[in-house]
Amino acid sequence: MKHAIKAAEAAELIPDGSTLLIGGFMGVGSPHRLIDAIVDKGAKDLTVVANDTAMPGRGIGKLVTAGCLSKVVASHIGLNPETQQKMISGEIEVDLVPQGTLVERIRAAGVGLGGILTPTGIGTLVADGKQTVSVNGEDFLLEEPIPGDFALIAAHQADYVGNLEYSLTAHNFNPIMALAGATVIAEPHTIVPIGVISPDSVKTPGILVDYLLERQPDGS
Amino acid sequence: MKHAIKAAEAAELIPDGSTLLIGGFMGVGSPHRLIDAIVDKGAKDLTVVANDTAMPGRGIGKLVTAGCLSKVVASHIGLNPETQQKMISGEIEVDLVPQGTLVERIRAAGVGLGGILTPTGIGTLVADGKQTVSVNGEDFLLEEPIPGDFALIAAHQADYVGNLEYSLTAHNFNPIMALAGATVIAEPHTIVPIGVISPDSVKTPGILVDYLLERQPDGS
Amino acid sequence: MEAKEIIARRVAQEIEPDTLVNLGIGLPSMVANYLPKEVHVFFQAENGVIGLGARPPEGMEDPDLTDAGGGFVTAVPGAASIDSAMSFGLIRGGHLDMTVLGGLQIDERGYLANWMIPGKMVPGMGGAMDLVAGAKHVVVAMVHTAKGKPKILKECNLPLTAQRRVSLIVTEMAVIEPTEAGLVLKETGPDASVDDVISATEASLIVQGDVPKMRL
Amino acid sequence: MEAKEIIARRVAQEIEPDTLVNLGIGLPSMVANYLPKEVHVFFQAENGVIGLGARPPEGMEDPDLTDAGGGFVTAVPGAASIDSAMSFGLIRGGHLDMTVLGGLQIDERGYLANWMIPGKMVPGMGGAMDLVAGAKHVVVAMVHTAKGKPKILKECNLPLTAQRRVSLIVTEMAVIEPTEAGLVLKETGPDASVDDVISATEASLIVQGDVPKMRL
Repeated sequence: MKHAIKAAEAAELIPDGSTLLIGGFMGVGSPHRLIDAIVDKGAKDLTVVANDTAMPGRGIGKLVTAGCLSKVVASHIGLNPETQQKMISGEIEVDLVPQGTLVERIRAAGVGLGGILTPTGIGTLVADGKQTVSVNGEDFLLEEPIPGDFALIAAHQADYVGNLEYSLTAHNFNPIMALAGATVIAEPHTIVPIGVISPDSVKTPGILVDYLLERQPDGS
Repeated sequence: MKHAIKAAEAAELIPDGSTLLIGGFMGVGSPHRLIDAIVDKGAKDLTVVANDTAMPGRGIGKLVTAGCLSKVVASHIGLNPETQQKMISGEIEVDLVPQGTLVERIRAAGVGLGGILTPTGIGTLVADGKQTVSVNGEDFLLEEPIPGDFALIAAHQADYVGNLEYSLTAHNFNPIMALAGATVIAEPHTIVPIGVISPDSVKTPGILVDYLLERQPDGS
Repeated sequence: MEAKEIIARRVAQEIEPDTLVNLGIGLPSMVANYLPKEVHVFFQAENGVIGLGARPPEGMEDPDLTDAGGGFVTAVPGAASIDSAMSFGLIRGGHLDMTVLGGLQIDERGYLANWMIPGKMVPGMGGAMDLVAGAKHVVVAMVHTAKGKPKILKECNLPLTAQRRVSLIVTEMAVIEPTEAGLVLKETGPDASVDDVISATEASLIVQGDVPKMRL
Repeated sequence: MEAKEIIARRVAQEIEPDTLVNLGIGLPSMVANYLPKEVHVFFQAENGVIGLGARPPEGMEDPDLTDAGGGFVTAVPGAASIDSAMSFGLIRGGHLDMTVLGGLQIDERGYLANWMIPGKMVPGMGGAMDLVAGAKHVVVAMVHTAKGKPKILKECNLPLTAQRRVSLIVTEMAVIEPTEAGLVLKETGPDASVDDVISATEASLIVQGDVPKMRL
């Protein structure tokens, strides 16, 4: 059984300088209340690993605007001009990773693999400085695991032991990141009693979840 | 929309000498009607990749007894003395692979990775003759992908486009093998109209499934 | 007909029934509009759905159901939700029959550059590198020139998206197939002659016999 | 008390509340019987469930719900079905708090051999190699000797399961903790003296001060 905590309490758990894996794709399936609480707290020097930085005023974009980040590892920042400006000014270091490589590197960290061997990026800038491994005459890039100090997960529904379900395109990076955070904080839209979620519907087993955010106080 | 075929028709699709990925764990979650049809057809010289060979008279054990197999790639054959006898007599070549390595090697084939880097097996017989790759000073075994000519999948429920759901411990290798067969044949317990399975409940998207076995003719 | 419509109509003809197809955002996403009704395909949105559908009725938008550009969409009957590992597992693993992407440049080998302009625009590659490396067929849908300058070049001077020959290039002026021997001009657009195409293209084109017009 | 009961009772004391625990088939599976009621843990069956429960009521067995030995089980409220990739992802990724396995031999470094006897018994490693390589705590539960011969040896002559020091060895005669310095005798069984343990063990044991008896 988990204790439900408030967003502000969750934000307090996260020291400045931490590496955060944050779910979401252009803000869809991002843990919005957690992000707001981190902005409110005035966090500094965070590294965020996420598919993208959304756009100004939305999701991870709020962390960019508030100056909480010193580094971003993402596949795409094109729809957030602020991230691009801060990259050019040197305020934020940006590491661009192909989307499929990014999710597998996070998965590798979560499932205890030493890295991944991918054809993606061979012969491109992405290969610079990386080990190439030959398997049966074909070359693959060795891409290293990306673990997080925290994984901030948005879910559709949780039960009291922290089992999680996701909805439609709000899955995206969430189920994978839940494997790879040393501490996993889940923000569900609703919380239901044990047994409401069938074992076959669980996408993230509760044993992976360390903290569960209370449901939206106004019930929305 | 898939056409439902009979088990005997499915068995005819499989040439002697093929490599089959077969779902199941001690017969639980194995495609039993497909296996029976392959035995009835008198298939020869098959390579079976599976967690285990169940026991005589059950699941993959029937293929062992019927002399259909020339090679087995599995994590465990301990509960099938016939497999052990045929291994010792040289009738069946047996390649033993740690269970977690086996499932990830199959996944690697299915998701286009060049292999996996795992700590499992380092310093044991499993490492013999294999490449070791060092990542940040830690050694990992490079284990190569295992694709199949066919994946034979048991599912709880399918819809008309081949989306699959699995039940409890009958998931096991099935959802992963469905990614890694050049041709995928699924044997569902029931078949339901499109829309009965919610998008969020689909574990194997129908686009991975090439053939769907008709439901058990007697409805059991 | 507008250039974009020509391109989208022509690319739509490449789509085989009962396949899985990924359409990039922007111009490529227009292709879905020109698919004949009798051709059933599943569209993949790499952000997490197989069976992407049109815009939802007003007031029925679901914030948890968008395309890769963030716009509201529907899911067709028989759709499946997938996480990013499954989405890119399908792409990298060769389960995606076709991807249609935009392009900044293509070179004579058929290699594509479409993810950054150094010092100017660094949006990131998103899913493009995986799509080009992994999809069975890679179709590039783009206007033939940019501000009058050729985009099909002897050699790309922008960073490559992948070291892989794309399957087909469709512009408003031409359909071009990259092959081992070079870029083969297969069709010309409604308003372009073979000579028009050659002069709007920096790369050498292989022209074999009479080049037919696109049938749109 | 029978040897197996002593071992199972003692191992049960090692289990921390609110953890994820994998019990091997055979002797290790008996551990669940001796867990205090107030200690809530989730048991993982590596074939695909988190929240393994006891035998089902007669007539309610589900052929799709078994333990790793193939026996009918139940799922407790809050259980989760997992496929083999997730199951071993949890194991290899360090999410499994404890595994309890049987052993054929253990050497002075704390390395375990438990998956084959060359030329005699080659059952395969199943999940054992991943479990020993990946679980946070690896507890070996085994009888102290086989046919009167020590199983805790200077060096294993059977093939190793992993090149990793196990966390604890529990037999009916002793609790032994492998450390950097060697095998430390922590407790003795109800019917064994320190000298009994030493003479039934080939490996050197480190004995520090008074060694307490197991409290069962």
